[in-house]
Amino acid sequence: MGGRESELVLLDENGIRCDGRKVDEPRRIMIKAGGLKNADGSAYIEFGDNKILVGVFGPRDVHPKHMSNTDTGILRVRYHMEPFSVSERKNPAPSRREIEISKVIKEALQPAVILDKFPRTAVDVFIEVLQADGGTRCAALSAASVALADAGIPMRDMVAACAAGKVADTVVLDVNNEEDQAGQADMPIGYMPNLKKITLLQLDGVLTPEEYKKCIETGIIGCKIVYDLQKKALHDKYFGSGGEQ
Amino acid sequence: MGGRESELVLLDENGIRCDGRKVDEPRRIMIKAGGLKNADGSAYIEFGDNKILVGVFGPRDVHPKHMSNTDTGILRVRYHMEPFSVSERKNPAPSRREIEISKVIKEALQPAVILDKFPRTAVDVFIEVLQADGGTRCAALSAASVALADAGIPMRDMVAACAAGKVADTVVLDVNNEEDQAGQADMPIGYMPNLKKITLLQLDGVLTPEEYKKCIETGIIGCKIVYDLQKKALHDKYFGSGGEQ
Amino acid sequence: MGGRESELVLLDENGIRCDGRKVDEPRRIMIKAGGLKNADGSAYIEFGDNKILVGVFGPRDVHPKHMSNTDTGILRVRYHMEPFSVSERKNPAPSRREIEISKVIKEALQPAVILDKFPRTAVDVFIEVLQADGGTRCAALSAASVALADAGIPMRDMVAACAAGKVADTVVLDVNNEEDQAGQADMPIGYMPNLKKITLLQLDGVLTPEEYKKCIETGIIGCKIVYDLQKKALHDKYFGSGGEQ
Amino acid sequence: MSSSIIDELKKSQILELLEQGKRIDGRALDETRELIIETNAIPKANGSARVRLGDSEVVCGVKIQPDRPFPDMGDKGIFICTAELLPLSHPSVETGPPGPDVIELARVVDRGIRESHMIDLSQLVIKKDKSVVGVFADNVVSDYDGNLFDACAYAATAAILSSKTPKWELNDDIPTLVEGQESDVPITTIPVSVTMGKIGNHIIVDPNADEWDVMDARITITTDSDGNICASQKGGNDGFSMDEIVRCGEISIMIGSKIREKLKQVKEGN
Amino acid sequence: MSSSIIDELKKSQILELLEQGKRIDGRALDETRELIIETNAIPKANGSARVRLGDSEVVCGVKIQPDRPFPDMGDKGIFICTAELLPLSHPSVETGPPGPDVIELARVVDRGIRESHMIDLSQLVIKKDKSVVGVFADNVVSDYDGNLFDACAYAATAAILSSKTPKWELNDDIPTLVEGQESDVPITTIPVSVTMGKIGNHIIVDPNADEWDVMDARITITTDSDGNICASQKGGNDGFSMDEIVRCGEISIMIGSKIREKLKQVKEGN
Amino acid sequence: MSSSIIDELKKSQILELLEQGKRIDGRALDETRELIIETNAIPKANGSARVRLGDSEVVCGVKIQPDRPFPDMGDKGIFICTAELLPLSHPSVETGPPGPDVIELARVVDRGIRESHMIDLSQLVIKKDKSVVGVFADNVVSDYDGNLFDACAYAATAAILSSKTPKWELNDDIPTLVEGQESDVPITTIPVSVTMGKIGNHIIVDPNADEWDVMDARITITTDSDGNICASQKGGNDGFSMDEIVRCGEISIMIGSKIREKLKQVKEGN
Repeated sequence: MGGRESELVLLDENGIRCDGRKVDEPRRIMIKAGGLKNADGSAYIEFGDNKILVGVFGPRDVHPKHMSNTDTGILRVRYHMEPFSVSERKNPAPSRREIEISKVIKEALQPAVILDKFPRTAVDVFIEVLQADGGTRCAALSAASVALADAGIPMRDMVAACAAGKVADTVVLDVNNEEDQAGQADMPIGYMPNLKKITLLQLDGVLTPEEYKKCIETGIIGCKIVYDLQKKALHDKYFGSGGEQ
Repeated sequence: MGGRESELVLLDENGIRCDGRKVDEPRRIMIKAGGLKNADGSAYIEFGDNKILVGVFGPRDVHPKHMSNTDTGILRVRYHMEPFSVSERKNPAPSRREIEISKVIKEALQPAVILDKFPRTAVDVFIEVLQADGGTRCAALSAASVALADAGIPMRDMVAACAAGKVADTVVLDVNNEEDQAGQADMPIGYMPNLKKITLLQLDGVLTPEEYKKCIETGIIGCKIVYDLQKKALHDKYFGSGGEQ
Repeated sequence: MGGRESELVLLDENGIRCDGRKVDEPRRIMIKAGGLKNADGSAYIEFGDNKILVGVFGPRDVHPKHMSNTDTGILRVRYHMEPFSVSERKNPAPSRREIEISKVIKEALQPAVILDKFPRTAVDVFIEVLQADGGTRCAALSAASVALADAGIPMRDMVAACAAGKVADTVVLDVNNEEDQAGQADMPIGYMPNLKKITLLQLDGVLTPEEYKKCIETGIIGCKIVYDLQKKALHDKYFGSGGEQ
Repeated sequence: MSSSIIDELKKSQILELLEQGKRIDGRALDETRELIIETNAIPKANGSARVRLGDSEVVCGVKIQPDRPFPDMGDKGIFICTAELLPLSHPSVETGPPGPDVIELARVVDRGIRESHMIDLSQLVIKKDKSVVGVFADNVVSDYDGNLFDACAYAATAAILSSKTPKWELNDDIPTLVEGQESDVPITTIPVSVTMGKIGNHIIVDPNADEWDVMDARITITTDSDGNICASQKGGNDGFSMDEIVRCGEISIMIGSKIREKLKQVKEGN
Repeated sequence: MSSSIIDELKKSQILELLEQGKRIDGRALDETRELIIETNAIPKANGSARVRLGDSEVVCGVKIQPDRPFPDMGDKGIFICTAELLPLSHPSVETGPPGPDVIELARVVDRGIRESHMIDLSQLVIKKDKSVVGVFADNVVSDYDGNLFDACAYAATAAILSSKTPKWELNDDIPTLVEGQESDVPITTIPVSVTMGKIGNHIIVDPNADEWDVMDARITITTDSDGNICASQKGGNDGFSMDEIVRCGEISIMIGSKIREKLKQVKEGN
Repeated sequence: MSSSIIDELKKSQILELLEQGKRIDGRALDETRELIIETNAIPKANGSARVRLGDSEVVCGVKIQPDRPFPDMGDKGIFICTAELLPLSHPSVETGPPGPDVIELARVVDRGIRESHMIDLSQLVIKKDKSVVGVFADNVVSDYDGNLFDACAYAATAAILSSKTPKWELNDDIPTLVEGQESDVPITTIPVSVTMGKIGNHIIVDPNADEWDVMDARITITTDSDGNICASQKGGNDGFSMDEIVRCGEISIMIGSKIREKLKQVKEGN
């Protein structure tokens, strides 16, 4: 029923996952607002072994001009992986996968940003995956929200993101790379906690209708954990760090 | 002298060709005018096992503008094969062959269309080869003429097209794929029956001067057969179908 | 220390190199000004077995316009090798090496040309390597200077170019292809003899500080030899040939 | 495919109708347009289908040919599904490399079929690690009227169901055709994609071109023959509430089972 | 290469002269421009020629090297002929990927030689199905003055006639050069391309740049040593009557036999 | 990265300061900016470094994997070094294929390391002529503040020094990883690149972004552990006198030996 075989023990008898986590436990997450000198806003996230840098420019003029919109500013997103970010060295040309993820992240951020005060301009979000470990799109989306806020772009809400999935017939939070390869389903979710809106949702893998619902609920719990860390990152930058940095 | 060896009996003792046709007999031809909802004009042709769809847009604005002509409308043609149209799956990028055929068909249609009333505009002809079986350029050109007429583009004449060729030392009408591969010469011809002008002519393969002349005469006979079917297709669409559809 | 093994005798006991030259002797050089009918200026050089054609157009309008400069004319250079110019047939797409050499030659010519009287225009230098034999960039740069002069572009000085290098632990003038492959260092130099300025300098290979200095001195001597031939080529074209053509 | 003022007017009109429970073309909110499936449209391909969903039309041709396996996947055949908008399908389509919209379309259609494990790829191995069978399903859109996700998915699924695969053997490391040994492609389930649009607070199934131009967000959900959900993709510039997402799942199961009956007929007719 | 008003004036002038049986450069209607062929222009290539036809100039270099055969063509060597307009050949030439005009030029020149079976490719096999000899004739245009079809065709033909092919043997599946075993490329016939333009009702041979800019249509016809016709391509935005096409065939045979004598000298000089 | 009037003013100011022996950021003319090297920034790569030179920041990741040797180089491993400006590094950076500036940057950084013979490539052969080890050092620039030549060169050198190479054996012609056999990359020397700018008659070391925008010419000189010069590249739209070039050589040896001490610490820490 969609499961794939593996020698890896994905979930042991004590409910502990292959990397030592509980089913409802995300990987280690560290978010930092700012950091880049030339970008108008930036953020850096470590999410498990993912390491992702985001820089934001704008609102700024659009080239070529016919791409601009006279009614509103536009949002543009590029998701890009470094050649050394994955186990087999990646060809530098943008892959179809990167183009699709760029679009999915753009549409997940769009409901959060308020650009109608900036007609004819663009806000550019550049996402650079330095090291990938499963779940890059969620980590990237979470960091992009922080970078947009750091750039002073008006926002309705933050977009926080986390995946849920199915591993060893169990719904778990935040599927890692091994679990994604060997597991049964992966459902990345992007969520605006205050507006209670799901703005990113994908699913690869087979779920019963009940598991489908449980995955969404689980993912949203993860998004709320991420949201607290996003707020903390911005707070640390603008009002001084009180704790881990 | 240019012939290629083959186990195939290209022409038997009764003058019958490998697909059962006589030397002066074209393959089965079915032309339909219209069919596409969004295109300004369209046509569909089955010519032997060729299946080709043509859509026409225009006269319409030209982008980029510097490609337009202030004195006349311009004609643009794209000939394109689907990945599944040939025996080995085709790479989707346009091949040099497709670019050349696009140009040859454009120049074959140009004398037929009257675009000087539409300066600064373009008429776009999009040819899609769904299934290829030898002689696609003739079938495509014939269908493109019908699609242009269906789009209401003013025309001096129709362009009808058919190939002649040399198979088993004999001049024959409408070379099919097997005959082209194993045969001695293939001469696609595009012809305006009322203006008596040859607007497309290519030749691959060796012909004596006499055979060269005979091929042209034979091809023109084929073009006239096609022309009647083009007229019938337009008549069927605009004045109701009286027969086969 | 950077030397590479070779069965070739690069320098024999009499100080004679693999192609019969002495250490301070350049290869046979023939420069001709003009020759192309359509170009505004042109030159042809044979430098050893290098055969290089250069054509210059301009000052002329720049497309696209946003590439132009309202204060001055711009110089553009394309260095290009024919598919048959090297031992293994070259792919026609411009290589990264060709792009880099184009830039290096452009920057070597820039101090020589006076384009501030021609704002919004470009001078295009097209370099075509018909046959390559080591040292193409120096030969190309030398021919490009002559072609610019032939096109009537105002110039502060000619740029003459020649390489020095290290072969068999000895500093030599004008490294040929075999010496470059098997040798220890190659240093192409471009030089304006009247302004005494080095406008091109590259180095691949290991040199002691003393050898580094000696290479520069040796290369400049070569540049002066080339300079005399450049002047002769222009003189021959404009005031009649007195000798070898 | 839009011009903002006309879109605004169109959106008002569509929204007004939806408030009354009506759609611009008279359908119920959870009603799909007429689906016509014609298989064997490209007889020289290994399988093919021409699908009309409302006024959207797609031709899918399947080519089956030997290929090298992907690294670390030496015990599996290859499946690749593409989608292309032909320039004759709509005046706004441009030639040239596909843009992000078309890339997303192709990848979502591909994943819906791939993640359902429709084709048992383990049966498509000529020699492990050396040579496998590749199934290439290429969709071309010949007429556009909204919702291409489902039109392409149905065309690809029908084309695969109608396909016959030749047999190859390795001779001297070269795959060689074994004549007269065609068989069905090994099928484990029939995936059905259902695409829903959100306009205001309304969820509509199978949006046509007018609805597509003005909708706030969309979601495509693919279900398999067991009534499970096997792939999903949210798109568009707004979001869904959790309840909406759950409801979309239910709709996709319900609609999916109806469409699946139509696709089964292709299989049985094969 | 045109500006419409000047072209109109030029066309009137050219047409007026043609009505009097004259051409703008003084030639007879069926007269080609002076043809200068210099072989061995690129000594390090396996063969080469520099050709000047009027003021059009082309350099062709032939590289001969081992290659893999095309699928299903394991008993034939490879022949590929290309053509490129160097940007220094005319101010209007742009760098970048070739446009349709240049692609057509290259393909017509290639087909003229290929369809004549000039090179006996069956003699260029190192090991059947594994390794064959490839003959690559690359034309670069260094000066433009109309009719490049013939200038490139003559350059390629002369370069091939002047070529020597090395010999290779397969060692451990790798083609290895056998030193000192060069031989002529196996030649069966000498193809000659003749390009004619139509201006009004006049057929002119070998149009120069002014004629090229204003002509209504053109046709290129290639003949072989037996006086047969082996390739043809019509171009341009008008058509030919059947009689004109037949007459063009006759002209191409007549002119072709004259040019062939020049090319034979290359062969004999080799 | 320039606007001509502002550049003119900036240049006047920088030049005026230089006449007084001062630089705009307070450094001595032959003083480099602070260099911070952090290795193991990308733990999943085989080696990596994040380097900050002033406010320029570069991340270099090294991937080591089996590859085919280059033709005629069957007894040598492969080394390739690239450089890319990420669009987040500066508002003027555009996405898409690299322009001439970035291509030159990458090639100069590559040659500095390659020509020093830093890596003993003869030790990176799995099986002669069949399979070798490839070392790929990819630099990405995440913040721009002038002189990237040296920032990338230091990042690549540090990343290589920090790298461990796995071991492979050929099994059935396929390179197979031998577990637990990692070793250092074989290092023969430590190359150090020093880039100098010329503004007026002044030579400055390690130009920052303001200086880079206005300088007349530049030169990059790479030295090895023996104090020899192994690579050089002049750039920019003006020239150098012979004396200046010789002096730049001396400066590069002096500065190079200081930087080399920092890089040695990476090696020792490895």
